[in-house]
Amino acid sequence: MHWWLPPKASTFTGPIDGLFLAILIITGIAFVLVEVGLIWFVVKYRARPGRKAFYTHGNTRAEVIWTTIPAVTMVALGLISNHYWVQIKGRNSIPPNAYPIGVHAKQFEWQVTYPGADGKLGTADDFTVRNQLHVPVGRPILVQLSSEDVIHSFYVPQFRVRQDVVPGMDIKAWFQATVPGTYELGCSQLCGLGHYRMRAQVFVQTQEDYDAWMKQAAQEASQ
Amino acid sequence: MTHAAAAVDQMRPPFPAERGLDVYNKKLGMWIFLASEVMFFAALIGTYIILRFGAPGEWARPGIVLNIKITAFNTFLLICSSVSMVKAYAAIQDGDPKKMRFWLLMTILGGATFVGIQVYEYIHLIEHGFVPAGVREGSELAALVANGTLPAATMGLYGSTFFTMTGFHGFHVTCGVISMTYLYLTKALPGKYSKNDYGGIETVGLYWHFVDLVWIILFTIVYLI
Amino acid sequence: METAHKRPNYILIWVYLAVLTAAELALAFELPIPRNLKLLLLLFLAVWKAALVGLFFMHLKFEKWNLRILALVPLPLAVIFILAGMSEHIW
Amino acid sequence: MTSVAATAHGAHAHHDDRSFVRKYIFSTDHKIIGIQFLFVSLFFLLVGGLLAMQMRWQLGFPGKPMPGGGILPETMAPGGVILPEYYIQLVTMHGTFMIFFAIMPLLVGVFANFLIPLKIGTHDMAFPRINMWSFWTFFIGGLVMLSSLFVPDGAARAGWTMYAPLSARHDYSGASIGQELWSVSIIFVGLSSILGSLNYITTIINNRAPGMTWFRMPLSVWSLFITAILGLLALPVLSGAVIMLLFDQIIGTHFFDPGAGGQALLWQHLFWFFGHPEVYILILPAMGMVSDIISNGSRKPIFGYHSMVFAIVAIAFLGWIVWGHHMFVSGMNPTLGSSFMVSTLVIAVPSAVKTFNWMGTMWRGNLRFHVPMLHAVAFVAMFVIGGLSGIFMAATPVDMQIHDTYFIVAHLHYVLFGGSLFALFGAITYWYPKMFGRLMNEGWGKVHFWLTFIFYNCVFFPMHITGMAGEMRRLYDPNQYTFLQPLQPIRVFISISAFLLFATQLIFFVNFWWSLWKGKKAPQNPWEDNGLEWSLPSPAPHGNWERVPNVYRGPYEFSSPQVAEDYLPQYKKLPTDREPAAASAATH
Ligand code: HEA
Ligand code: HEA
Ligand code: CUA
Ligand SMILES: [Cu+2]
Repeated sequence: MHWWLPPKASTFTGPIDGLFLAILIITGIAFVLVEVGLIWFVVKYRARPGRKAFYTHGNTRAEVIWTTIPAVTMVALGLISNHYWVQIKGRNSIPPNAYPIGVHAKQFEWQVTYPGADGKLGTADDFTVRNQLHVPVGRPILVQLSSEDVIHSFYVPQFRVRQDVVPGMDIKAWFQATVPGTYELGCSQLCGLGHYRMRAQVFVQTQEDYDAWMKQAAQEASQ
Repeated sequence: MTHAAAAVDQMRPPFPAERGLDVYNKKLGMWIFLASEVMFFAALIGTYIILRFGAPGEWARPGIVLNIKITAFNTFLLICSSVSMVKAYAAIQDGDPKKMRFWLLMTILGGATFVGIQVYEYIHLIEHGFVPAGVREGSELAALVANGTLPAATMGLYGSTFFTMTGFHGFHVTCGVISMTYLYLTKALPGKYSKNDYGGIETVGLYWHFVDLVWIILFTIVYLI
Repeated sequence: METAHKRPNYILIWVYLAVLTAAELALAFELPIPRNLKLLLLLFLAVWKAALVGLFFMHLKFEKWNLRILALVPLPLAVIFILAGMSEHIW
Repeated sequence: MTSVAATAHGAHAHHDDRSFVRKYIFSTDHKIIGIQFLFVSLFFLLVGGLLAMQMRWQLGFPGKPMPGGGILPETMAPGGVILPEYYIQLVTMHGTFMIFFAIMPLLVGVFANFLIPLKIGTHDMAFPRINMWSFWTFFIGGLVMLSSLFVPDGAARAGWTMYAPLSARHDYSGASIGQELWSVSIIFVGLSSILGSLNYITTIINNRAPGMTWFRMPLSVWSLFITAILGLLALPVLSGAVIMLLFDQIIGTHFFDPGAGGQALLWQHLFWFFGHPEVYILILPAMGMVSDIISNGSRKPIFGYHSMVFAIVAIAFLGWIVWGHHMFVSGMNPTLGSSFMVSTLVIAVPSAVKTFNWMGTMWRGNLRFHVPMLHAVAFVAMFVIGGLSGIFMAATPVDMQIHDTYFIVAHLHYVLFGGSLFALFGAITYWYPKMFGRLMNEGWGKVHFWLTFIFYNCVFFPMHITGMAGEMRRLYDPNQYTFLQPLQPIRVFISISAFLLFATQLIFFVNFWWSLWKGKKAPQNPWEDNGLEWSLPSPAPHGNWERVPNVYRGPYEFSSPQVAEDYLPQYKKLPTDREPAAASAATH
């Protein structure tokens, strides 16, 4: 059992976990300030017979302070987040050398199409495998998402990548895995009664392993 | 333009703190209701605009499916009924209930005719094969789709948005006709409206003009563009 | 009961509306101009007509500013919504 | 102090000769309508809670027969074992009942109706008959929704957000009548809200008592006013959207059907364009009533009244331009995502103003911890947790990881239960005497408060952790995923806490009913408060005042040096006070 974000296995983990931590610190300060303040006031100012409360309608200076500080913090946070957002999801964020993989979602399975030997989708040597996503490590992967029926969502927690798969739209997402291993691809958008079991295995392999696997899988698929 | 004293409002304290909006409750209530109606039609019209903007292909050119002539006449009719409504309002402001009754009746007739023509138009369209789901198979319009006069890819959206928008507009007109008839029978005929009390006429008038206004927008974006 | 403002000439507004409608029809079906220009002109005419109805028939022109604001509040919201929905298709 | 109560109806044996039906069923009295809303929506709260318990059973003990589940039909839970299709119905109906039929009517239906005329000093709503219809359309909507649980192929099952095309096509969701009934029911709810809102707005604008200027209105009234505007403008959008959804379901239109050019994301835009203002509908009234209660409990004027008002307005306004934060990873234009992120983050600012002003109100106060005050302080403490977790999700890159996980579930329960529901427990206890003429039991109220506070945190705080670990929402059985299996002990802990939480609510239930008949008779002003409603006897009589009281000051004059006692009602005339200007409605 662990108490933090899932293990890190892609290049997005750096900025996203970093931002998460930063926000945790900011909100943590606000949290402590408020909760400790409340408890303190509750204890200190509880009613005592014969005492009258301090009659005041407010204090402009205090209010200005606690308006500006959050405002400045939030704008700064917005700018920083946006910086990473543009790198992760922005229009031109997909690295040009990204390796394309087609992912077609349907109730309730993932159909993964590999580009075959030529490294291009939409050619004759493409082949499709159910519920198995193999990717080479250390290389940007471009997933081209399409859906057969309803909205699904492509989610690999260890990669910090999530993208809804919307019927009628061609959506591209990208990521770059950094640690070889086996992970799980989940569907994180309610898509019907089988939503909970719409999962696939993700294999992050070294380039050689991947190439070997692909050769074999292509052969199996063509039979 | 105030006549708070005219439509004496039981709910209103004899001397209000501030004079609120200085508009009697019924009228204020109607304006507020119209604000929500704007949002309702914004949802329908917005949907139409967004769907058409992002449609997977050309939209059917105006005038092929829909009968523009008869609808243009209908538009004119609604404009007329709007002016007759405002004439009724002006008449009662001047203290002329007879004239008011006449104009109110004209408004009702205009509105009812509008609805009648729209029903006729719907029947006609459906006969030709234009339905909310798009184009009915084997119909006259299906032939036009087949020969390329109408774009197959967007006819489904066309049907959905057309019937929903005009249908809900028609529903609003019908409600207007019903409430005006009700007021005509229970208030106007018994002579309950006067120079000093015409809140009902003004309020229903506001609704009626709003419905007209919506039609003006709908006519342009649905029939002409 | 005050009628401080002069009552607008309703018949004149009616004529305006009728003429503008005729203009719209002519514009839509007779005038050989580029589609986008046509679209813009048509929308302009529609808004013009709507404004006439709002200002004179619904006598917004003669109401106090706070009632006018009430009437106008929803419009920017609607516009924001439509623009956001459309932006989906311009990227 | 000769209070205005002397002029109240009740004071001179007012003869109320309306028949029982007119008085309690088809009543047009705003107080009765508020009470009708109270009973019906508390019932729906209970329904929502029962659905949650079944969900928690499945999540804590997947595949085990549920105790008492044997009575459920085969199509839902054969032998008491919950089926996947039943689980998603549970999620959907739990969210739907809680949002549309419990919290929203409790806050708006009950308290807007009950409080607005009493607090601004008028006899009733501007349009009492429309007000009655607002209740009955809500009631019909509720019955329709309830009935959908019993139709053969089951209730709606696409989440309370009803994402299309899952919701639009029966072959995708596997439910037909249930889905349609959901749409129909929501149309009724929309109508009810619009009718109510239009009443509240008109009443507040036009029917305030003499001297009740805008900036002498209690914050509860301010927040209900702004909420009504949100409801007025947001619900029609939902109605429009749901009508289109219904058409897609029954007459074959293609609004949300990508196969024929419709757009799946369009539904989300429409839904959240309504949905985000909706969540502020669910929190603003709570904030307003909490402000009243905290000021009362602290015996101090509210800190920064004007900025509290502007913060309400700012939250409401910003609420219209943030809806896209629910759609960051939906495939929406990422540039749009950036602007939605910024506007969302900015909402922290007015929320900060509110939070710190509540604390400022308590600072150097003379705090009385009556039951409503306990709930109000808990509201502040818990809402802040929910609000702060909102900041994580507002940051787009972080949302990519936590969207649609239990982190979101934790957030929404912290703001909705920790926020709205705590405020409601407080508010119900606070105004109970004015509604029913009796006080709720203080001791049991405190027991209920503390147990709720503890178990509530045990239920929802751990959800942050499972969410961070990646546990997705709306999963029938998270153990399908190997990386979620180690979290099962947490889920068991949550479930057990949830059962205890539910059991604790029975204390409230019993207290509520018991006090109706056996509670201590309430004095006129049990909390020593300043609002106009306390100038009336408890319960407040039909028609409220014979002649509405004059208002001489703002609503929060606690511990004013002008008087010996530590409160100074709005309606109390001091020798130095002048009568409010008797502006005649007829003068222009
Ligand atoms: C009462 C209801 C309510 C309220 C008030 C809020 C308030 C907020 N919500 Fe929440 N939200 C919901 C109900 C609510 N929400 C629901 C039901 C969902 C899920 C819907 C679904 O998918 O089913 C949701 C989902 C949701 C999402 C989508 C998540 C996702 O699906 O991926 C986001 C994203 O931005 C979000 C953000 C916020 C923010 C920023 C606020 C802000 O308003 C909070 C502001 C408050 C504070 C920040 C705390 C007080 C301030 C201070 C103590 C000052 C100091 C603070 C700082 C300097 C940071 N909410
Ligand atoms: C205000 C709203 C509200 C409230 C109070 C609750 C209360 C609870 N919720 Fe819920 N929840 C939602 C709103 C709410 N929820 C929403 C919107 C969703 C998203 C739905 C979706 O995904 O579509 C959700 C989803 C949701 C999930 C996620 C399911 C999933 O994604 O798979 C879970 C899981 O544990 C859960 C659990 C609970 C529990 C254990 C409670 C407990 O707190 C319940 C305790 C019981 C009560 C509060 C009832 C007490 C009764 C009374 C007090 C009545 C007294 C009567 C009289 C006096 C007459 N909720
Ligand atoms: Cu596919 Cu959930
Ligand atoms: Cu939101």
